[in-house]
Amino acid sequence: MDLLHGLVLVFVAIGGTAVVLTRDPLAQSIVVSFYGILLGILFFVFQAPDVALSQIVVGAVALPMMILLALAKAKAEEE
Amino acid sequence: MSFLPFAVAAWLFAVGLYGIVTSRHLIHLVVCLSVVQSSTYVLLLAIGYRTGASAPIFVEIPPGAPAVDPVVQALTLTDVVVAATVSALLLAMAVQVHKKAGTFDPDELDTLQG
Amino acid sequence: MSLRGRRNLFALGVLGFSVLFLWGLNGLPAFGHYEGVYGITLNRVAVTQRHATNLVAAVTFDYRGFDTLGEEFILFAAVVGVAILLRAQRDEAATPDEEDEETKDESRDAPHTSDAVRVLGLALIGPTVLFGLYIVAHGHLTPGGGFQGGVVLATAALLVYLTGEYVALRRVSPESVTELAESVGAGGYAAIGFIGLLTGQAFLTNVLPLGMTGQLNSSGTILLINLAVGVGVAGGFSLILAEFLEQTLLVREREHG
Amino acid sequence: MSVLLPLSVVVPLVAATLLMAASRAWNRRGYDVFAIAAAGSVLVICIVLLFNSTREPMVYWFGDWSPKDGVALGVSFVAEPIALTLATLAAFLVTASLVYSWHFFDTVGNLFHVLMLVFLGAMIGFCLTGDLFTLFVFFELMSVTAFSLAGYKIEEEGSLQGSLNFAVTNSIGAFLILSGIALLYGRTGALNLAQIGESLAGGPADGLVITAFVFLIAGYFVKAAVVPFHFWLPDTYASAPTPVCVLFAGILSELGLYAIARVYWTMFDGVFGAGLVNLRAVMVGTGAVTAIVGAVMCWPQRHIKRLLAFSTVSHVGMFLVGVGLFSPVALAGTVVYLVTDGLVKGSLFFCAGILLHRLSSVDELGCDGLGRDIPYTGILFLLGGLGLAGLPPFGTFVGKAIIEEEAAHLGYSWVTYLVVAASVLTAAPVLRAGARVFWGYGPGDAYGHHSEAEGDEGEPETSEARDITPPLMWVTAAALLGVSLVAGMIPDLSIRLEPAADFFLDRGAYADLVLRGVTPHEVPLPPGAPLLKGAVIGLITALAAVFAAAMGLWHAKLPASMKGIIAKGLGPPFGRLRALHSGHVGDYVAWLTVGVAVLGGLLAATIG
Repeated sequence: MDLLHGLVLVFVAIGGTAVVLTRDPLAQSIVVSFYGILLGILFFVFQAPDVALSQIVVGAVALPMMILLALAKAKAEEE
Repeated sequence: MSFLPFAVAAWLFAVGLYGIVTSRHLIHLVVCLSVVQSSTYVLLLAIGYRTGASAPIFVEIPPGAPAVDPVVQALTLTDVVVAATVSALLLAMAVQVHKKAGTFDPDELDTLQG
Repeated sequence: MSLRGRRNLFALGVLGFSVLFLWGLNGLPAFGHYEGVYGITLNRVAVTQRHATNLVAAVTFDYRGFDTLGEEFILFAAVVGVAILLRAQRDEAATPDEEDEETKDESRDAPHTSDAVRVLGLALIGPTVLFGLYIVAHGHLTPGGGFQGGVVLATAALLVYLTGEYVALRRVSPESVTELAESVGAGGYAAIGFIGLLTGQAFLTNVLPLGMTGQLNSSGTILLINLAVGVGVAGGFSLILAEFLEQTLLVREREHG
Repeated sequence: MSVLLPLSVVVPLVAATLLMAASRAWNRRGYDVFAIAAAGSVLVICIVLLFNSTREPMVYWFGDWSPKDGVALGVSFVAEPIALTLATLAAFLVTASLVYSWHFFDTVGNLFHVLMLVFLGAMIGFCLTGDLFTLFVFFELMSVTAFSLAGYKIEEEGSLQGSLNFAVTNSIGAFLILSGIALLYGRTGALNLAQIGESLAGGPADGLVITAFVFLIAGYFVKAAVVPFHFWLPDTYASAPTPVCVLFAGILSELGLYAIARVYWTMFDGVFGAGLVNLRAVMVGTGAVTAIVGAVMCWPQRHIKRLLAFSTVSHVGMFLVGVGLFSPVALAGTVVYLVTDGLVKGSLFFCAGILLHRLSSVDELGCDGLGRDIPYTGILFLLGGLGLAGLPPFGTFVGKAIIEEEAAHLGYSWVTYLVVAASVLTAAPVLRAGARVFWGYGPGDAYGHHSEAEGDEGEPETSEARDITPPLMWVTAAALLGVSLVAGMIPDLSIRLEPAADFFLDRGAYADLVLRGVTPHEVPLPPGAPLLKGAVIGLITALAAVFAAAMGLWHAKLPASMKGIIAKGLGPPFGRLRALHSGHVGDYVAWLTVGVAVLGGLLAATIG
């Protein structure tokens, strides 16, 4: 357990909390993207590059994109 | 200090649940669910970690050199991708609920009482 | 229940839950000192047994290949679910006689994009596809594989949309193609499993020549499965994106047309 | 023979991908025939495997990775009779549902059939696997397919909301299970059930083991819909398409309980052995609460599918009592009860589907007397109600009798009263609804108020002419009921299952088979016991249910003083219980968290 691990872990904990506390979904999609990158970094320092790669393409790109698309769709319907 | 990774996993699980319980927006709720799920990844990978060992990829290190546990990584790897499609399914449900009920707020959905 | 009542109930519950969880976590080996017999055994024998340098791929697609077959079908089922859930608008917009007409697609407005974005996007499509294929094909050697590469390939499809070539995308890869990719990926995985059965061994046995460790053409069925998964994941994610996009586009179409 | 083991899972999965790939190439009948043929062949495979496994249990290692020195490198299937009985039931119900759907709703091309086949493969994989993580993967596969099937009727707000509640709660259940798996992997470094069991047996029953156990069973409780994890179930069942309801009520909940028995007897028996008496008390108590809550909630429902949903909750409680007694005799009895009850409930759901087809509604009051034209469906429905009560010779009475007897034997003689009460309270509303809908018995304003109809569904599930019932619809309903009836007449049915149950509960024999390839020695059949007492109890239960149904129909004629007592005594607690079923997913998750905490507290206090 070195400083790097501790630091990244604390950031991940804060990131997860921030995702939950961001109540507006549009803003949340950006926060969740950052959270995905943080998790990717954590997995990288956990010596899991495979998982880190998965997490970054999915958590930082695909998931936020799907949130945005869902919101866009709902908004377009309201108008 | 060496308990920190496990504590972070527990924290993510609990805080995600808190988000779900108090959520006023179905899309927010689905994202909180993915935070709960990330707790399981952190837990699994933290368990399999070995200090000073390298990743279980034997390109630059010889076979038999100390490496972290490959099994937990295999379990997590597939789950990350699959979970995203499940999130998509949940988002699609939320979008359709919104279309029918005109709201994303679970407090305003009341067709299923008693 | 009121928000307050729910909060109070949850506060009680989560307190107990957290104490229980921490109590359980306390019984784990200290962080960094894990000595699980499964992982240690595999780290010792897997490279010689499977000629794959990326052990995670060997576990995912060989030792525990049956799990991954299940995971691939979770993806498959979720994608079918999305298609079912988002089908309504298509039915609403399309009258029966125009369903299969390609010409109809021309009227679907793609979002307006500036030329700069367009050029950049178009320029990125090629490299993205290449990068995705590389990740898929080298899964047994270096970090990556069908799951990660498949998602990258699907983002290439999204780039096509972002550059405003969605109409073109619909002509190049209509829904049936992504559906086909999805089924070929999942079904192909199972079919590779049958190779073992045909040679009289167990389902999913890695019976193909293992090749030279470290080379692209090595580790037998792991490479093939990676390709199948790559196709399946790329098809699945493209289908999801297409379904969501279809919705926004149809709404736009109704507004303008 | 062993090649059939992987095929039982791979055949439906591959068939699903072929159907998906063939989209637009075939027409509806093509999908129907292909899907029925695939499910039917899986049924045959399961039956062959079942009979084979009663002679000798079998292990199959995927990828030929048989264990070295007691370390499992790959994933195994274990074919033993209990798992295969459930797999056969799953295959039978899926086949029946597909046949029933022949005339049924306009499916979206092939997607309905695709999902049904994936669902079948998922359930069989779940039953057969001998690996903890594979159990999780197939649990997820079942769940995701079920979410999609539950939300199939997207034109209804209730259906969508129900499937969202279903998906959120069950996903949390899955994350609990995965966390439990992580804890066990951290302790034992294994994922094979037998290997984990051997590793745990040598260690202490400390916090890690208890937490892992609580997380696993809480996850399976969500799937099985045990109180207080059950809230999603009525929401989902009330609005899912009828053929899907048959599978949910007939097998899905039951598989959650199967998993509890499986993980306990392969992994935790050695380490918890000393605390078994306390564990039994917790399980039987939880089961009893579930049986009562489900039964009490069942009575006031007028939406027939929701009514059947709450009866499922109640019956799950009774199954949990059977599983939670932790004895081979009770397990054999529970399997008999669970299979026969699943068939009866499936038949009832099929009848409700016929009502939907003919009347576009399953509202008990709204359909008052409207079912007069379909008396045969009515008879099936009433027979189903009596089958739920356990009227001999329905197989349900056999299972209940054995659970009651074994419970009394282990010091829980009150279980008999519980089972009778829950059976009466769940069968009576079915009989009441049947008598009212199909024969118009009872005054129309039984509840003294006319609220808007609750059972109307936005759109009917069928598009064909509504003046006739397609024969395949009632034939499948009758077939399910018939099989349940015949099962009850097989002499010593549960006695025959006892050797299988003995093996199921023998951790050592299981580990020997899986890790060392040692076949268990044969256990002689125990002497058969007459079930006369159980038959009498079943008869009394059925009569009491008929009487209670009559009370429900004509309660306006009760003396005023009695009505006052009922209104004052039962009204408020009833109302409070109903209010808890709020349809709000946040509430459900809060209850789920409380449930985990309470279970953890109870087990920590009694075992730790």
